[in-house]
Amino acid sequence: MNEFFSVEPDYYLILAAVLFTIGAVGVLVRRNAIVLFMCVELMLNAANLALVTFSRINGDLNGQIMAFFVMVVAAAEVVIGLAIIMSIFRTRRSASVDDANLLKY
Amino acid sequence: MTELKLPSIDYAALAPILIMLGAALVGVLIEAFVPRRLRHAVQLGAALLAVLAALYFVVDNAGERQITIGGAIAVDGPTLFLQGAILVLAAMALLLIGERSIERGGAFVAQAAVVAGSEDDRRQAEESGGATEVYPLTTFAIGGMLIFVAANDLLTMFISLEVFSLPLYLLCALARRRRLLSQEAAMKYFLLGAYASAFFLFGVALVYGFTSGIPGRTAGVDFATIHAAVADSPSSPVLLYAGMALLAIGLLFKAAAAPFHVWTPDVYQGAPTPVTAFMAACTKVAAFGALLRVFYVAFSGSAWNFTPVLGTVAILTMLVGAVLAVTQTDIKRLLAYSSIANAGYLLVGVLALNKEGLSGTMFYLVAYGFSVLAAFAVVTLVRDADGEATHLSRWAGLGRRSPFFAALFTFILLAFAGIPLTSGFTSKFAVFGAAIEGGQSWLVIAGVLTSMILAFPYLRVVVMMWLSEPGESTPTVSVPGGLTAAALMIGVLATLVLGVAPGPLLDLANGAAEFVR
Amino acid sequence: MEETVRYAEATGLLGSVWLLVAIPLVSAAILLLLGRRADRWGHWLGVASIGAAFVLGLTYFFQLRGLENKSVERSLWDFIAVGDFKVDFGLLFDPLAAVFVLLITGVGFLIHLYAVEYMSHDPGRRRFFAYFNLFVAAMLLLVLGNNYVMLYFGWEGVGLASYLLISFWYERPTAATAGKKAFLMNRVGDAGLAIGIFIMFATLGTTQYDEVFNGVGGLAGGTVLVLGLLLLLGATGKSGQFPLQAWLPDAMEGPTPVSALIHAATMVTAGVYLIARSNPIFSANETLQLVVVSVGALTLLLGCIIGAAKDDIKRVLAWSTVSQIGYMFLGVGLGGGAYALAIVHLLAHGFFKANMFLGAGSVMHGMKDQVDIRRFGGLSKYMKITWITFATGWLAIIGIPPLSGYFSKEPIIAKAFERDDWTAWLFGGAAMLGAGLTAFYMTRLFVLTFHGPKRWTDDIEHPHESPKLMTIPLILLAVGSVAAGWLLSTSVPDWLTATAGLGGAEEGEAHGVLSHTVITILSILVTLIGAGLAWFLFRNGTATEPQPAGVLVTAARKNLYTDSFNEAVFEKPGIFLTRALVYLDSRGVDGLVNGLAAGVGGGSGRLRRLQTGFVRSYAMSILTGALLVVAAFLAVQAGWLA
Amino acid sequence: MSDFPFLSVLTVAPLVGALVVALLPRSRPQLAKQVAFGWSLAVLVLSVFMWGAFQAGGDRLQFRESYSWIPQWGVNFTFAADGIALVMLMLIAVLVPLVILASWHDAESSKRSVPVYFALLLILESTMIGVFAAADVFLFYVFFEVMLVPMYFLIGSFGGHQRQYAAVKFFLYSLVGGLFMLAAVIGLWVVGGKTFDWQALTQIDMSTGTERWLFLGFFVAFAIKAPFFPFHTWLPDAGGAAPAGAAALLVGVMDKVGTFGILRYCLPLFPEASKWFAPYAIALALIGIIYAALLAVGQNDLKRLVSYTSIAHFGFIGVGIFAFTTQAGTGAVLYMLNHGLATGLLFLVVGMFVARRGSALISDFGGAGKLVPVLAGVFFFAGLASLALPGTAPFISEFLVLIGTYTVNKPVAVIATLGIILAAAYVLWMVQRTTQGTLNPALTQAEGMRRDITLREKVVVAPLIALIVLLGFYPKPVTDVINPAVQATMQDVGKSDPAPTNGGVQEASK
Repeated sequence: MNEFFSVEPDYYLILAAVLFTIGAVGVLVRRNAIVLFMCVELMLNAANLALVTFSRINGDLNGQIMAFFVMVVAAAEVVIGLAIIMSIFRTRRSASVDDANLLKY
Repeated sequence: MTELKLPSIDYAALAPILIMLGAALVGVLIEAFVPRRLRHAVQLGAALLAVLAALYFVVDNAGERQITIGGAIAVDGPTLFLQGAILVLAAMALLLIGERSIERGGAFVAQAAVVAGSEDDRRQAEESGGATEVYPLTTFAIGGMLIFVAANDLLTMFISLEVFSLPLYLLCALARRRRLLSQEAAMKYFLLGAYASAFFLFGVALVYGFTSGIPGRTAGVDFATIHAAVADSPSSPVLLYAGMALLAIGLLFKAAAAPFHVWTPDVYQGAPTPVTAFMAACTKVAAFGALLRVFYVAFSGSAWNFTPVLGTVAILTMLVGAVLAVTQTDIKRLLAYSSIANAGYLLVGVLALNKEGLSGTMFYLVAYGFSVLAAFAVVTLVRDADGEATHLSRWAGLGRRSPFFAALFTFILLAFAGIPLTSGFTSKFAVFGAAIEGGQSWLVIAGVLTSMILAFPYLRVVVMMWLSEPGESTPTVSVPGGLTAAALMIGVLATLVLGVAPGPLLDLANGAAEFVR
Repeated sequence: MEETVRYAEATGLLGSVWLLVAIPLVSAAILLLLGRRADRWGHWLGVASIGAAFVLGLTYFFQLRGLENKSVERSLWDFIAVGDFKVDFGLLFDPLAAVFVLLITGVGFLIHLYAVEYMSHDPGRRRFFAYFNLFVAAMLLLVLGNNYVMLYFGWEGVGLASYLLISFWYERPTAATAGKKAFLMNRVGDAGLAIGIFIMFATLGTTQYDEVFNGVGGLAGGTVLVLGLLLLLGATGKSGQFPLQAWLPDAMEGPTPVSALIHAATMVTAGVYLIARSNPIFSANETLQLVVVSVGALTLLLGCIIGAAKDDIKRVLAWSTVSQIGYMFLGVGLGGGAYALAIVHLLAHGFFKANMFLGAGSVMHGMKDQVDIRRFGGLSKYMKITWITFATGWLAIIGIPPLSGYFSKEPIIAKAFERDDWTAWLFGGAAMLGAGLTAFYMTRLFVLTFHGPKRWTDDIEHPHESPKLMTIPLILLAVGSVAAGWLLSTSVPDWLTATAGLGGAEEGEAHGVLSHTVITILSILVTLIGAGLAWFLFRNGTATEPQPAGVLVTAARKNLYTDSFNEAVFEKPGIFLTRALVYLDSRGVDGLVNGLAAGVGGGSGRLRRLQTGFVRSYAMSILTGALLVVAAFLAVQAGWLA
Repeated sequence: MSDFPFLSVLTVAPLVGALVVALLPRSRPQLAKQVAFGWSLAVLVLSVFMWGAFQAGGDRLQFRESYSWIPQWGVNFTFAADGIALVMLMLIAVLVPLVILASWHDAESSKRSVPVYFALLLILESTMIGVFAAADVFLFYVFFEVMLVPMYFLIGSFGGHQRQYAAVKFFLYSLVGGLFMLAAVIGLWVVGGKTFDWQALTQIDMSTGTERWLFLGFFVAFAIKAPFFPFHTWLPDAGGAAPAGAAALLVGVMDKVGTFGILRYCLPLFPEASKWFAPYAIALALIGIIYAALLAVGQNDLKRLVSYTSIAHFGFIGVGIFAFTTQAGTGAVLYMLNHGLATGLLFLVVGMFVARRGSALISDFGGAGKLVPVLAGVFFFAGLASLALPGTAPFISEFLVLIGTYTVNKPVAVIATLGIILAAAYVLWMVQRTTQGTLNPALTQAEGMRRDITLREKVVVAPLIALIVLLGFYPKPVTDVINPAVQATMQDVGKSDPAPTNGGVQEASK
């Protein structure tokens, strides 16, 4: 491993971890479905960041390639997610996930 | 930079996957160009045809052992076995999805965009034919599953996970009746599924980081690299174990293992029953196929480390599934908890970590898939004016009203309870035997204890059907259309045959139980 | 090991000795299986079968007399053969058995005959005879078996017959209860006998009489003692001896012929038979003999005292039976020559007690089934035959020479005085006292029934003598009561010495604490005093209602509180225990099972609530799970777990 | 004749019969009954031939047949019978026709399908035969579990008061035991090198710990099945709720699978563990004898009472098995047969009473002997057999158990002997409250009580009474069959009978 990069990439990794945590906790604390979903996207991007960082550390391109794939997948996920959230919103006139509470116990 | 080397691609080995994905695209085209009244027949025909064609190539590939398309896909015994299983079960699920004679227009909403509960919605529920988009969605999902069980690196696995999950999220939202529940199920499934796949992805990143610096290899997320890294990577093992844990979480979520099972009852209950059946059978196969490959191929070097953790998860899963099933009042929820408990039994098989465990788990997946499809097929038949009557109290005295279907369902329940001469028994035997052989007796004992608890809810349904007097509100059992009848009979027969003569399938599973590395 | 007991194989006519058991058994089976179809002639079949058995018995008896070795056995088939445990279905015909056979079939025949008339108005007469025949068959098996298992077989068989006959009028709750009580108390004794048999097998590997007797000498004293005590327990149960005497008086709920045959003449003497038969065991241990003697002495006094306070004619006779069998126990307990004396008394008692029971039956027959002696009186004028025959029985039992009781009882008393330490005074005194008490209560019974003023209930106008079919057996038994004593006491002891194990034990002239002549005079004197006192007290009848009485009489009326004891110590705690266990089983054992199920259900119900339906709480669950799994992985990796 | 595949034919035949009966139209109940009865008679005839072909003292396991089933797991359809199994098979063959005959009108009153009832009885017969005939542990387990299903429906669909609760309890309780056994079966299979063949498994070595755990797995299943204290509480409920015929089979035969299993599987497969656990097993059995007998005294329901008596009897069987002597073992097996006959008879007669009165509560009877004297007589006889009176078959077995136990364990035998006193108490108390005493006026109102035993009922009870008496006087044909099997089992355990402590008498005198 290169001496020059020995410290700096770790900061990115820490950032990725922090972002991931923010996302993960955000899902718990926010009510709006859209925001929830954004939090999940944040987690995906945290992973992307980690991938790219590792790619940089390892000195190969695999991580960066993966990041591209993830972005595409995330985009597809957005489409599906928004479609579902929208259809619920149209019925309920609410984007709060706590209102969708018929299925339980 | 060396010169660009194109990876070799064995198209024959990939044929099943390609066929399914192609069929899905064709389905989209059909949706665009075929007249509305023909669409249903054409879509169903095309989807079934594609499944059969894919199945043909799976059979044709028997004995194949190779890693192709640049190490992304492994075609080997488990892959082919599980692909075959997914295809057969998916074909049955398609039969259920395609059924339109029980209810006018089938189980699916005509236009998902119609506001639930509105006047339009009521009209569509009464009159319109169901959406035919379900077929391309289903075929996409099947295609994704086929890749998922064959994926030989974590990226492919992640992508295929999304490929089969995203259509499923949508399918869940498409129920014709009780649309609020359906949409809620879809939203929950989607949010939690996305959440879990984010964990998975972060796990991928960590494992990728762990693979750096192995002598003679570049970093990567293909299983061979990971396997090598587990053996001698200079990186911090924290990366490995945190990554492995996060990967496991993503997969256990799909497999519905506790405490990642929380979505299961809600989604199983809210989703249209044919979709529930499809998820219960095929998703389970796919999820465990991936679990097997990840833990048998990539991480087998650290088995000593993950078995206690996953073993605890298995016990928790069995316990949660069994205990919570006891007080369920909705048949679909009950089957959901049963499915959770079964995930626990499957994990026991996985954790045997030997050849018997592999073949036993695969056997279990097939056997369980058949039974659970048949069970949900019966659920689609028990109806009243408002659609399916899923509350258990409504099933009282069903045995008097329609002894034949009640008998079939009873048989399925006995199979779930693990009574001999049903596939439920042979499959439990297979995984428990493997686990004892693998030195995991504690899991078997937990499995046995939870089986005792789990027998009670099944028996309660039997009591309801046979020993209670029929009430005023006992629903009728619709005469099934040919499609449902076919799916139901196949499921029941398979449950019986695999219980009485499991030999051939065992041979098949044993023969297939070796991963290519 | 020295062989002292050896039986010859039965040959010739004696080979068919099994017919003795088979004939009554087949007759009983026919009567039961044919049902009402046999109602018209069934009783005659019953009588005939016993008659045939009696004739056969006589024939065998004379055959046996002609043999040199007066003991023959006949093995019919392997009853049980498992490993080393082999039991013959085998019969032994020896002098002791022969004597019993004749008693059972002879007296039995007379009582059968009597019952034909006595039961003639009862719709269940056929059933009665079936049971009666069954009893005879079982009793014969008891005395004829050549091993202890056969004895046990017959032992329980007579218990069954006794039960059936006591509760013959099963629609009467008292009869049903009495039958049950008899069976249960007998079973207590039977259990003792059974364990005794286990000991024989465990120590000697056999239950055949000859092998047991030959082997008993080699046993440790303690083993013999325990074995003997267990056999004694069996004997006390069957013979109504202390501490298992309580059932016998209640057994009088059965028809009177039953009381005569089973609960006076034959079955209740089975205990005496058992001890006599097992004399090699009992003779082998002095402590054992002492216990037997004590039981006999205690019971004979107990019976006398309670008998003196009873007003029910049959119960007085029943307690008298208890008391008389006490004498027999005393006799067999004394050992040596007294075995034979006990048997003689047993036989004599069979005659006079059967005589008196049938007499009592005859009285009841004439008095509309009245049993209260306070409601009799002056019957001598109305029932001449009954009166005279009963008188012979009365004189016989109290031991007036030359009637049979004198010849049979007096030697036992004498024998009791022959012990060579202070116990001679104890047991001899008890026997002597018993003689006086016997004279008292029997005279009381006799006087109150046949003499003195009439105290009849209003519905009785003309008591009548019983028909011939009833009086003829009475007369014959009366003859027996008069004559049997002398005949038996001169012949039976010699005859019995040929019984394997019984002979050879006779020692030379014994030296008692009193001379025989003194004892004879004393006993007659005591008898006369007792009888005279009773005659004097009751010559003018007695009150027809219960009178307040002293402590002793009250206690005697209440069976000396033995029943209360049983009730307080066994019955009440038993009922309580049963109830407690029923509660424990449903609440405790089953409650645990149901509780477990309820616990799972409750847990399930509570856990269900965790599935709140909020997607964010689900996410929370996943995140927590994820953290735990990651933490666990890291912990395992760091070596903190596992 | 001995080459004839008796056991597989016997197993399959009733199943075929059940199919035939089930397919008969619901509208022809009479035909269904006749077919079922005829079929069971055919099975009986075949069984008699099998008894004739069995060579007492020959090979331990006879009529061996083996067909491959699941070769991947080493599972075979292996049938073979030793003397113990033979006796039990015979018991089944005798009881089932009688139960069918006795249940002639039982199914009609429940408003449910008559053919189904008789089909279930035949299925039950098939599975019960299978469980005794199996010589492959897997096969045994299969029958052991499947057996529950027909009985569950017999109780649940055709039973009386509280049938749902009783059926579920029966099923779950048995299943719990079965699952413990499943774990042990799998363990045994792994330890034994992937074979289920009984004979092969008797040869394997295993560590003490393993052996004890596996023993426990099997034993719990069998103790629940038998049932031993404290696993017994399902039986009074099931026996009380089941229709009389089914109850006779439940208690008469099905529960014997428990004790049979101990003899066939626990002892030979885990001899050391058996010896180690024997004191505990004996303690349970002993408690059962006294405890259940006392409880029987306290019951007010005839069927529950009989169920409790059975628990007490199973205590005797348990003591006999774990005493490890030839006499006690043979006695225990004989007890299994005799108890089947005697308690079967008792249950059937109780059923006749219940059918007449419409109630099984003892307090609803009283003085019944006045109305139905012959039936009451048969009832009393069954009671006598139950209390093991000499002259009835159970006496021999009880005596053998006790005497065999006494030679090795005196206190146990003595305490068990107390059980015979209690047996007299519960039987006589039952008889007294039911048939004796003053006539219950309500009884005269009951239509059915005006008919004494019918011809059909006579045909039901007569063979049982005859057998009980016959075997009470001449048990040799049966003991000769049982004895070698028991001796072989004792050899497996490595126990031999103790010599008489003051022995040698036999040699000296004869």
